[in-house]
Amino acid sequence: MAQMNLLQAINDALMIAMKEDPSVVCFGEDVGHFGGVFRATSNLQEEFGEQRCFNTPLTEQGIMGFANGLAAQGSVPIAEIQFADYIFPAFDQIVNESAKFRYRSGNEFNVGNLTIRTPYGGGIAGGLYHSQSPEAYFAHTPGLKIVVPRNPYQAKGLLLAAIRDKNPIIFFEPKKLYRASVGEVPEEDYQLPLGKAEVVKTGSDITLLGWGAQMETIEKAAEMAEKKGVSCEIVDLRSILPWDVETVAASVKKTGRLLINHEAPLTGGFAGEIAATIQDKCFLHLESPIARVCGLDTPFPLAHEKEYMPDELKTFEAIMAAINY
Amino acid sequence: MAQMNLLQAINDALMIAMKEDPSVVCFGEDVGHFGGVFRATSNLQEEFGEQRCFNTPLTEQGIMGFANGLAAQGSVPIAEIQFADYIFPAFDQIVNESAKFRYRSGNEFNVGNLTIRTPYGGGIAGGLYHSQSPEAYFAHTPGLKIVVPRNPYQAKGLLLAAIRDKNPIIFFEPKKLYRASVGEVPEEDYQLPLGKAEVVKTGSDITLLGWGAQMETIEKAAEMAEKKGVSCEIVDLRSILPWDVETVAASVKKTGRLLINHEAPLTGGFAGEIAATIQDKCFLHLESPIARVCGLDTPFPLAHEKEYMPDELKTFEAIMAAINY
Amino acid sequence: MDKAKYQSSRVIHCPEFLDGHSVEIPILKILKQDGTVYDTAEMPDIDQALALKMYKTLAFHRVLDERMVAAQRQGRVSFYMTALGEEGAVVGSAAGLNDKDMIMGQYREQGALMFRGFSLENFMNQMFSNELDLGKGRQMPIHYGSNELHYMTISSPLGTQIPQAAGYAYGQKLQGNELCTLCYFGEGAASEGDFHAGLNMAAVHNAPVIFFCRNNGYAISTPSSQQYAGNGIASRGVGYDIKTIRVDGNDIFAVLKATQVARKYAIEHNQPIIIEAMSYRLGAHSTSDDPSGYRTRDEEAKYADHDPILRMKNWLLAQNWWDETQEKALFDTLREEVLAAVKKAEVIEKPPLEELVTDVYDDVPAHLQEQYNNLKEHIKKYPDAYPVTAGRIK
Amino acid sequence: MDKAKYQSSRVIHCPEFLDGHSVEIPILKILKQDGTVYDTAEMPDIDQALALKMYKTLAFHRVLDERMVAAQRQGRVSFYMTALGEEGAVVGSAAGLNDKDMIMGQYREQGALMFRGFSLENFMNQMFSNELDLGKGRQMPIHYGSNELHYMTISSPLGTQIPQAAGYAYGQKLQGNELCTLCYFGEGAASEGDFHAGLNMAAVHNAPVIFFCRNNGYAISTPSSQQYAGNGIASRGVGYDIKTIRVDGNDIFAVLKATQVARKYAIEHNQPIIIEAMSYRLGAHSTSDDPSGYRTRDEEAKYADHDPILRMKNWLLAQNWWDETQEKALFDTLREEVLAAVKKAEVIEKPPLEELVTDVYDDVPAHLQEQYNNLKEHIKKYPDAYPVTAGRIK
Ligand SMILES: Cc1ncc(C[n+]2csc(CCOP(=O)(O)OP(=O)(O)O)c2C)c(N)n1
Ligand SMILES: Cc1ncc(C[n+]2csc(CCOP(=O)(O)OP(=O)(O)O)c2C)c(N)n1
Ligand SMILES: [Mg+2]
Ligand SMILES: [Mg+2]
Repeated sequence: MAQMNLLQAINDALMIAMKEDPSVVCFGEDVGHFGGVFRATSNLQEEFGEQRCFNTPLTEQGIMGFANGLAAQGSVPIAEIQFADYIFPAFDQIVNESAKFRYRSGNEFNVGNLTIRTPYGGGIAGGLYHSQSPEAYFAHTPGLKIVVPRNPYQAKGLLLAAIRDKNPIIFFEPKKLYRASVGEVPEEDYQLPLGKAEVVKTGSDITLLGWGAQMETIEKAAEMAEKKGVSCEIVDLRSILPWDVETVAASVKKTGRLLINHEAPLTGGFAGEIAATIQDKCFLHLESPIARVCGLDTPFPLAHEKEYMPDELKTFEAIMAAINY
Repeated sequence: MAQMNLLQAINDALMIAMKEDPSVVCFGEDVGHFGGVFRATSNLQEEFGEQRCFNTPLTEQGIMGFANGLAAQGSVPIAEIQFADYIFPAFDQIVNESAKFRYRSGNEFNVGNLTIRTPYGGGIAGGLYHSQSPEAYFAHTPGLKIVVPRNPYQAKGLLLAAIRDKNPIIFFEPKKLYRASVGEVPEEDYQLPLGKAEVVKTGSDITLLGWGAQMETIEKAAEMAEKKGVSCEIVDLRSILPWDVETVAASVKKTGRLLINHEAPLTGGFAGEIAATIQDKCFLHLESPIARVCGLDTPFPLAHEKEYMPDELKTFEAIMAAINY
Repeated sequence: MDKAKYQSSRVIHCPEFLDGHSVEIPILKILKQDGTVYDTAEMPDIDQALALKMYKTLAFHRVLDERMVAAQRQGRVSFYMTALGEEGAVVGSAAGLNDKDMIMGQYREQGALMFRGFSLENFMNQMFSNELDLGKGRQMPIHYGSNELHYMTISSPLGTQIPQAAGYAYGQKLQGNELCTLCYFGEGAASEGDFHAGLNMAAVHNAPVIFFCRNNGYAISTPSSQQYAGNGIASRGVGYDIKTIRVDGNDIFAVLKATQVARKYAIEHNQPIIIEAMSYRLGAHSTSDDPSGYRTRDEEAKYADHDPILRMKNWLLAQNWWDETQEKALFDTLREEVLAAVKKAEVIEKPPLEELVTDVYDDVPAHLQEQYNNLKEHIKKYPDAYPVTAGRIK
Repeated sequence: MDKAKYQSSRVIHCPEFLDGHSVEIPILKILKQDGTVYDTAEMPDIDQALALKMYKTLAFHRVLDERMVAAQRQGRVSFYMTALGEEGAVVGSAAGLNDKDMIMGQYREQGALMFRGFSLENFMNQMFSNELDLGKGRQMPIHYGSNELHYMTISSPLGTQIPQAAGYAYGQKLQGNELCTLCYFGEGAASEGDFHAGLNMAAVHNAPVIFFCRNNGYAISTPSSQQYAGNGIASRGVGYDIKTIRVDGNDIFAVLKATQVARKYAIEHNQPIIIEAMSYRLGAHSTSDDPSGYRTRDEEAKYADHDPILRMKNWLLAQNWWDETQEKALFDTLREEVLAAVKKAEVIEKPPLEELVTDVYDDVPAHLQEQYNNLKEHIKKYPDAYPVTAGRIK
């Protein structure tokens, strides 16, 4: 075991994957010699050469088109999009191409080797274009997998699983935690399962569900609620697509209440999908409406970031409202 | 009043808008002399000249970038995307630019004059790329409005309102109905309200909610259910964003049940947002889980289109399941 | 302040502008319409076997296109696209490749697939989306693909294959297998942002890819004069520093020659190449289109005289490698075969219901399995409403 | 088979390839570093008033950049971007326009806004996202914009303004007001698909837009040699048939001249123009960047000798329009003013809570009003947690 921050854990996973398989190739804007603007790809070019780790021209649609071709060819591309806010020029390549490659060809071809890494979320005073959480935009797309880790240990294990999984995956990295989140991480190779939520803490009164950086918020809110005598079960969804309905439904059947928290705006966010599914699966068990504590239906602001965010206080209030419904 | 099909109603709305305001400009792939591959823009170039109605090069991101600039300048662009399946190369221009133009500039600039027209949906044996219903991809974007008409009368009135509204709007046209749906349409200028759902038929046992071409499916299913003694209230949402929570909630409070139907895949579709909101607003009134009858979580198929679609039989079954819950 | 390789730029003290006329773009022609070869022309590598294989592919192409347009009119298939008048550009370029090179097409390149031996049955099964379709009945007619023949399955969104081809070729280079990728696209698709991204990526990262533009004058109703202002697509090669050549697309030898030279260069130097083949889309855009809405019969007639198939036939006749008897026999046989194949393919069942949910992922995930199970039960309850699949559900 | 205007293409019978070397790109230089003008140079339209206005703008620019980098180090602003070494390219081009022409920038063109008279207070209010910021505190520092000054608010996503500029200029043409749009972008942003889309749209639809590329050798850490393989951005003008000129970007007269000529041409002929200004990003990409990770001090030192501001000063001195006393006084005053403005702006309150929900739409829709009401109640309950807004909520 070693102490690593989230960036180091990701860098470590990339090192392992590139060492193990010579067909793994890492690229993106500033990813080469410089190691990426956040330094997640540090030393990869030194270690594995310019052919396997390189800067691309500044074109997200080009990066993803190139990555799709490389994956179809049998190489294992790990493409970085510098900020999740800049993934949209590549939306067509991801949603119409990556996601549908296998299906449309009857499995004659596939891009299952593809992994897309991208930092997402608020917390760095980034305003509209360095703060977005676009997971829900992709979650409406059969054929993609979407993964979000909450800490260094999760990041390394989930990223290694994502790289080896035979489906195109978007791996959203909570950039707010890149350096802030530090923890014990095994130095060896290990994988954590995709498509499985994790019950982080058991409880009996309400299920609190989230992913990525918001898990910390949820934990803080749970602590506040516990002081008021509310027993919270905390679940980290980890995979947004496909998501683990079973674990969430089992938890809600037990607690009778569900709160979902995400940074992205409320309307059309993934909490809506979860709430819709769970009200169906757990209708007779629900003691209060499923609560969503999310970003406001505005672009991501700058001066009012604190006000916009689904923070622990808002989450706590929503827990108490659910309990007292 | 005149008999018009949906295409004629749209063409008529465009004619009126262009005649009224010399700053209205229509463009897109094949939109000029040819009048568009579906002929929605027929005769506009003849009538208003090549400067105001023209073919663009084949680039959706270019069309939308150009349209954003034109709208910011004060002209009134009506941009056509030939098929909604091909709107994704323009995703960045729409989601990061059109939607956020006013907000990010503190209202120094805006693209409120912008209207995007695009045919969507199945029913023409179009397979993966001539059948998609991508409304939910955009519904997660504060700053956009989204409108879907169900018939010629609605199409003309809603399109005129959309063109004149001071916000960027995506107007999804149900291409299956372009020629199939024929009805009485006033020849004069009129507008229908944006952001307002319409109760198409009142009933007492269950609310059936949809938009666009699926309204016909819902109506057929309702007829079947009525024969079994179930009284259905039918609501056409019309605007997906912002959507009319009030009308839907009022209906559900009355009927106690809600079924939502859309062609797009279930997961992450807009039915999820509606279900999440309504289970919250109407928790104590719901007598059965909110039902979603949607496309499967697959790309849009060809040979199995019938099986994929949320048709009247699946809708009818879901109505009966809700009633007998 | 710029790349060393362009160091020697001239200093001026009064403004001077470059534009589309700053570079002249020659056009390569080898074969004349009458079947003779230009005096000074450098012939491509071609022997009798290859020549006859190419010609038979052209004939098959012409017959399949003819018959399928008829079949579409009769309502037997829902949709079709011909390559009328452009067959030479596609067959000529396919013939210039190694059969293991990857081909990524736009949709009008069935000729390349024919050249590689995709069977008539395979074409038919795809068009009828029956259960023998390699694509499992999921895409519209003409969206062929074959892993075995290194022909990437066609995808309708335009231009997306261009950066993909750069990536594919980069992977081929990494693996050092001396293969390249050829990417076809229309002059219309070349307006997409993906074109710029793909060519630039290929040039910067030295990918052995041949970008083959079929410039046929139209993108549906939009003439190339409304598609770009420059001198075709070839003029863009300058900006990417990609070796670029324009050829007469109706001259199958010019196309073959250019492709052979391009392939050799691409692989030896790990470099992309642009080939722009000038041609004319003689038919409608697709069976859904009617060109009389946007161009004149006169214009069409002018280009009909440049038929690439007739041109190659004239040459073959002159070589005494072909005669009119063989010609008639070939076309007669092909017509019969195609008709028989239509009849056979159209009665083959559609893929079973399972194929609606397979291949979304490598495995069918739980939520999709649940949707499938529910659907199966539903169809069992209403078999008449789902005639395509109901009969075969257990 | 191609546009009539390129009819005369030469026929060849053996393959010949074009590439990046097929066209030579001259570079326009007027002013030498020592302040003298090249003998044969054609000077731009410039008088003493304009010259001094330009120089004062440059000085203001240099001082603001210096001070704000310091302010960022002190933690007073969160972020800043200088244009060190590139000021001449931006101020020179802005000076070549009519003040009513629209400017669409990327982010490193504060010089153009300064030239148009955006006040020091306006700059500060934006950077401190206080309630006087025209942008209402919504974007990161340096995302300026002003409707009054026809300077489009900066948007972080790169390249998006390029097709927008084409559309804006098309609208100006439709209205016949004899104005054009100038669009700035970096050589990095020119790799985006939107670049291709925008230039092609402008060329096909004859929009009076000047595409002004600041080629400063880097996109963050990526040198231009890894950004493109061609001869800079100017070499792309050929492919779009857009009149194109490359200038020494550190030569403010070359830039001014090119812009004046370009503007005249653009408006008279309704045509786009490309200007590529060759320069060097002497500072870090932004205050978040450290160039020592990707380039040497030696390299930087080489370019420091080309300072455009010093070059203009040398010329002014030679004209006797400026002296060292004025120089010192100007810089001293500017430094004081900027410091005072920082102190003033940083204590102004942030925008009130309402501004979180306004301008999403023209009106605040019901669902957002509800979210706002809930938020207000919540903040009232926990005022200490939301110090920025709590104090002003009624
Ligand atoms: C992204 C995208 N936009 C629009 C279309 C609709 N479309 C299909 S073919 C076509 C014209 C293509 O023209 P070109 O590239 O010149 O090829 P050609 O048909 O002439 O062979 C268009 C606009 C599409 N398939 N994909
Ligand atoms: C679409 C998009 N992708 C990535 C970024 C991140 N980014 C900001 S500036 C920059 C480099 C831009 O370089 P260039 O265009 O040459 O301008 P310069 O900074 O040299 O002035 C990058 C990659 C962005 N802002 N937008
Ligand atoms: Mg074409
Ligand atoms: Mg740069």
